[in-house]
Amino acid sequence: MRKITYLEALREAMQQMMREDEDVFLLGEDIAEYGGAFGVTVGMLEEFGKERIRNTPISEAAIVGVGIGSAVTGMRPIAEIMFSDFLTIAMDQIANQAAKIRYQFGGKAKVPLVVRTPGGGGTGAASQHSQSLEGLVAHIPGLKVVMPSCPYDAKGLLISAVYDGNPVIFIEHKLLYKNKKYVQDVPEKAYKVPIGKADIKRKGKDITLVASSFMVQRSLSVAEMLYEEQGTDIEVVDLRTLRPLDISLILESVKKTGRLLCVEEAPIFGGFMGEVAAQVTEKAFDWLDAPPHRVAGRNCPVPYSLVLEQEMIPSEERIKKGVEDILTAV
Amino acid sequence: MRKITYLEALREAMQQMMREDEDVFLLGEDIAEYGGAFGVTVGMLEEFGKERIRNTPISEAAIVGVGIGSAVTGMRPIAEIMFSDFLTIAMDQIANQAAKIRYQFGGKAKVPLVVRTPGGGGTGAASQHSQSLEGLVAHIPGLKVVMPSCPYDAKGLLISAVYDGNPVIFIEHKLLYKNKKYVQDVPEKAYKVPIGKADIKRKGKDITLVASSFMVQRSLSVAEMLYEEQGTDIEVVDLRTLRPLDISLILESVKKTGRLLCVEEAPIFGGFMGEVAAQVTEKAFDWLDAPPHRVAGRNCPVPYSLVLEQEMIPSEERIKKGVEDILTAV
Amino acid sequence: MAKSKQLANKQKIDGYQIEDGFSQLEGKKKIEMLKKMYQIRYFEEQTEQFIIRGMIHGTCHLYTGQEASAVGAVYAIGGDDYITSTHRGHGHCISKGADLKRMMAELLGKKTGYCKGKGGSMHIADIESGNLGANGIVGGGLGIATGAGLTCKMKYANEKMVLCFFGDGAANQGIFHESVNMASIWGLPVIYFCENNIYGMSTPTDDAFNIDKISDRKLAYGIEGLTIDGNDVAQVYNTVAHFAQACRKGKGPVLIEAQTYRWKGHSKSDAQVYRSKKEVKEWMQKDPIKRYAQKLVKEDVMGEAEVSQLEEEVGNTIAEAVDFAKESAFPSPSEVEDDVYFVKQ
Amino acid sequence: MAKSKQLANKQKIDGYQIEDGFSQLEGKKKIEMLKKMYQIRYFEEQTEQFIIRGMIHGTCHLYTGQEASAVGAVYAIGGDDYITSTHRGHGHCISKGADLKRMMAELLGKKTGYCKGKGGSMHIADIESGNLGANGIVGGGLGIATGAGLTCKMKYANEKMVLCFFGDGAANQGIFHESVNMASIWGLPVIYFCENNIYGMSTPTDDAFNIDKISDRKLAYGIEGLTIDGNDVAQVYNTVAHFAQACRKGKGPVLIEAQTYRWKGHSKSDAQVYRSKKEVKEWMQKDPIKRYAQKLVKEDVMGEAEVSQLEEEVGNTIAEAVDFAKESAFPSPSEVEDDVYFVKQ
Ligand SMILES: Cc1ncc(C[n+]2csc(CCOP(=O)(O)OP(=O)(O)O)c2C)c(N)n1
Ligand SMILES: Cc1ncc(C[n+]2csc(CCOP(=O)(O)OP(=O)(O)O)c2C)c(N)n1
Ligand SMILES: [Mg+2]
Ligand SMILES: [Mg+2]
Repeated sequence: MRKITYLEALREAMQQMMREDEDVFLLGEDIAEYGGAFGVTVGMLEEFGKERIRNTPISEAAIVGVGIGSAVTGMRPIAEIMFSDFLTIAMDQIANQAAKIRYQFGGKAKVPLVVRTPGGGGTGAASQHSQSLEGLVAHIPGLKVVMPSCPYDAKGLLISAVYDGNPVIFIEHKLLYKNKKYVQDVPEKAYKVPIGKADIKRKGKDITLVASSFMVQRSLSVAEMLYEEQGTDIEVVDLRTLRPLDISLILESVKKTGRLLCVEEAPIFGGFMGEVAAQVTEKAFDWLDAPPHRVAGRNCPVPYSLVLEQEMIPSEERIKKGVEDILTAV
Repeated sequence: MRKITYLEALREAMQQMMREDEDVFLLGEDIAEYGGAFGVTVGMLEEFGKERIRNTPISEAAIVGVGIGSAVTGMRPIAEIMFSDFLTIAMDQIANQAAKIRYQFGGKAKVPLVVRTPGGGGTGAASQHSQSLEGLVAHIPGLKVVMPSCPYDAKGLLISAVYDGNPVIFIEHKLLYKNKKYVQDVPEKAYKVPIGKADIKRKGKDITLVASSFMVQRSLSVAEMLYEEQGTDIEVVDLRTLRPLDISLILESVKKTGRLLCVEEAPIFGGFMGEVAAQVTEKAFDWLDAPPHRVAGRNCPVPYSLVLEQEMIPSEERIKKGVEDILTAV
Repeated sequence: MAKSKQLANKQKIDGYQIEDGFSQLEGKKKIEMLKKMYQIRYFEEQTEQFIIRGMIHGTCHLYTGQEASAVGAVYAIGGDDYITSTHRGHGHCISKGADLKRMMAELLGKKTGYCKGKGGSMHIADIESGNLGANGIVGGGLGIATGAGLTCKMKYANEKMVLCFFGDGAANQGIFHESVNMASIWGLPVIYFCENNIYGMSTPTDDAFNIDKISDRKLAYGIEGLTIDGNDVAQVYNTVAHFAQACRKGKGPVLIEAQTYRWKGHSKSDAQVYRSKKEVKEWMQKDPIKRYAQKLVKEDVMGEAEVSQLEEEVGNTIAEAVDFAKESAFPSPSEVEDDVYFVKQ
Repeated sequence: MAKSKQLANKQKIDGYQIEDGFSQLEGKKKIEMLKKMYQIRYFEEQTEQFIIRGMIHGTCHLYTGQEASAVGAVYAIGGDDYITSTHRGHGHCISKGADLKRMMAELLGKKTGYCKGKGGSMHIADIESGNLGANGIVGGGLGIATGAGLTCKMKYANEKMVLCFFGDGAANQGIFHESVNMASIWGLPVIYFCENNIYGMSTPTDDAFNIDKISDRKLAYGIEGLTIDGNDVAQVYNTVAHFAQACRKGKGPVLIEAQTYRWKGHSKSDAQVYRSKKEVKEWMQKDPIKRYAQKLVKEDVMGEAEVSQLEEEVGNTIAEAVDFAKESAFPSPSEVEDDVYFVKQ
């Protein structure tokens, strides 16, 4: 096997599906010649042509709406929203149309639509280009929400998403795309990583860290660091899928370690990890040696200036401190 | 004092502010002759004229956008979104513009905009007209989110909202508007109920129920019922404001009762009460005699048929069972 | 259907030369169209009765008065073509061939309904017959229709096309703008069919638009478009047939504005303070069904007795649908979380 | 300003008779406008240097090549009037009188910047000077501008008005449609000023529109509108002044399309595969600044030496701004949650 980046894994997944299946196509802003704002689709226009690598005007609501309509009538569109912040522009299409069509029609329609979109900060793109809005979509019944943290999962989850038969909001992370630090062995053949299954990215026995996307990588760094420095043995659970949530794996881990720290890039208040913490408390109260805690984004928009942005988004230091606080508690 | 309905309280608040303050005006769909889909603004066109009771085309994004622009330049608009489900159409305006303008401009702008909108189900309006989407907006830094449960609070909170100086999403409830069961003594004069303060709607010592909006009324019914039937003494905390959350009042109550049940109309998964449960666990773990639980909407869109709708939305029976489960736990 | 017709004599409609394919239809077809119009009318009258008697949980938007528009348009496209509908969708749905029994059952929230009681009036859909669904969001069908149009182009080389119904009110939603523009630049086979019934809820088009003809919005997208009499079933048929043919030839989308009027209040709870009884009465005098029936009688397609017989027949069908709906069972509460997700078998 | 002018000789621009108010401006004013254009150009050149040297955290969208458009338009409205700007906002901001020091400081993420380092390039605003802000959302300013227009109408009887900048790409967002329609039916004093620089990121207008002139979208809203040469500062000035006057008279909004071109890549990371070097070069030959400077020299408003002196002056101002920005302190991490909410004192 060869090591490839997260971005390459995503592109390869799309290329392979498109070679196999005429119904798969892409639509989005500047995905053709330009190859997408982050270059994920670079070169795909040349192979698949502009009918299937479909450049759109700047019309996010219609991009998703068109995705829905084509999905319901038999295609398998992959719509790209250039930044996940713009999901808000298409939120009616996502939450009121894509998510509800099947249910409100009594189970008589399928919406095999994937909306790919990069989330997260760390690029100095400020308040309207750096958000982590997964909590908004994960709350909507009818949607699935996937957030891969590494190349292997990225490829396998994207293929699963396209063939899931349900609308999937597939949130990528800008800091993962090209970073050579995160390259991985990725099988050349197409394969699936199941949606709805979390993954233990590092086994440990002292405390469970639950995270998704880029925060998994940051949690893993902290885990290695703390293991070397202090022998603390952290188990890192990568959610991979926020909805449906693999609560049983999380519970298993927490029952083993007795301690839970949720790590989340989004502002802490009202974020998705509240759900994880609440479910764990509801279902594993007696196994808990300390209350579950969350290390998450500050309660503000993502600021521009580097010093502020680094303060807003959970740093390794903050995660480390979160771990230490729980371990010293009780 | 005279007893008035929730709807009358809201209308009176708006009338009084508009008489006093030229800058206050309303905009929204069918709010003029028609008086709004639920009749909240009936009669106001006659008193204030169509410049200030401003009927709009069906353009939710622009309704909020225009609200923002007029607020930033010195007006105090009250925008009505006919059903809270349509907040999704204006979500970019709400989450990326209204919420962020002040912060991203370094504190140098004010957005005194109120978006009034009815949420909730129970009217047979099905999946796209019955949602409880407060969780989506409560997660966004820069917004305040208010959900009154009774006429007194409705009037006082709306006046506070208009003069708060920040964008406030003011979510009303369709089942509260005209129901004579919920009429209350409401002072004729204008008054404020502070934003950010929860309220104990019933004192009790055995368990804390936290709810907002219509679920407060339902929780109160259950409290009375269980007190009469079994002597169980329930404390009902009405959040009134979801953001900023009055966590200290909740903690005080939970520290007293040792038990927490959150009651929420929205689908349970990823809903706002996850935040409340998580915060309580984080901050009052040692006071808890049982894990906090949530009784909430089922994980599906709101269905049409009465039998299904009643099953989806938390009923008195379900709340009762939730209370009993916690009390018998441990 | 429109495809196979010989070019007949042409009519000038709002500046376009439109062939009169309608007059060449078989009598049987013409009568079938009248029957559909009666079905819509009687279905809505029955629905109104249910509303009055409190048997509808939720709201309903009646299509009464607009029958020529749905029937004329849907009959001009093929059975395999798609439609998207609106909150005021019963007429579109019936025209596209929906089973009245299952529609009625849905309105009563029964398990035998089109949506198993989960959708109600605002969400009736029948994907199999090409009806991609009513929609509770004003403008909600526009994006979907455009996407279906893309499928038609990519998968069916424009042999299939899409008829997208929406109201005058919906034409001011952002999604209208984005969708029509996209269909235009991509040349998608979509007929955007705006039913202008002069009001969006209580708001007259005069207050919501600063233009005389909604169809003039075609100029913003570089497409064809025109305004027609939506109460003249033949004119609607001819116009839609004309542009359906163009769609199939890859000529791209079109914007048709059909002028019509809704006889009833906007929904269950409308006191109609925004319009006069006189105005309503005047429009009722222009009853599209009576007008069409008289035309068929005059043209000797059918006799007056046959018309009465047809009405009676339709009445019976509706009565059967009512019986079916009433006798059907409610869904079980245990089904509430079913159908949220597609699950592979 | 435009208000007080005498009617001068008129020019015909895209079908409209527009008075040539520009030629009647004092020489001082004309030179000031040139100076602003240089300020924009040099500011962007400096910004580009920062980008190349990795000193900009985040992205930037340079306004280089479009200077005539911002300067001409902003100078034609009054100091009390509002503007809304875009992601490519430096030019609008400078034209409206922003302090270059605080702008530069913002780009470097400093506490002395317009947004205390919280906003960066895409969010510079100066409410006091009537600049309601750049916007990272394409189309994000359209709703806000319309709302500001409503304030102008309700509170200032149209004495104030709004100039709303947006790009060709933004004209396909739903909010464009909804906003312009609302402004039209309410007669709001808003100039919707579309800077058509032929690309929305990599997408040429030819691929995103099926019409020749974006200004033809006026027909969808029943308003006035026209297409002008956005690289001719005098023409921009005259056109905006003309319609600003109409706005103040309560004649409602207008849609101006100003044709221009961006010289640089879309943003920091643009390889520009979507256009040829030749095309860029051709447009650079039509440099709006050189063109304007030559005009002023030719008309004897200033001499060539004065132009050089002006350039030098501007260069110094920029250098000062750079020093200020570099010397300024970063915000403290402890401030991160400040400024989220307005708090009453
Ligand atoms: C997005 C959205 N906004 C508002 C409503 C409430 N509403 C339902 S129908 C309607 C009027 C629609 O007018 P039009 O499109 O002309 O259709 P008509 O009712 O006249 O058939 C309104 C405002 C809605 N359902 N969805
Ligand atoms: C809602 C939204 N969609 C997409 C983007 C990404 N984006 C930033 S600028 C831009 C192109 C805008 O084109 P145009 O409006 O013509 O302005 P120009 O860049 O040419 O000045 C795009 C697609 C964005 N910032 N916001
Ligand atoms: Mg209408
Ligand atoms: Mg452009």
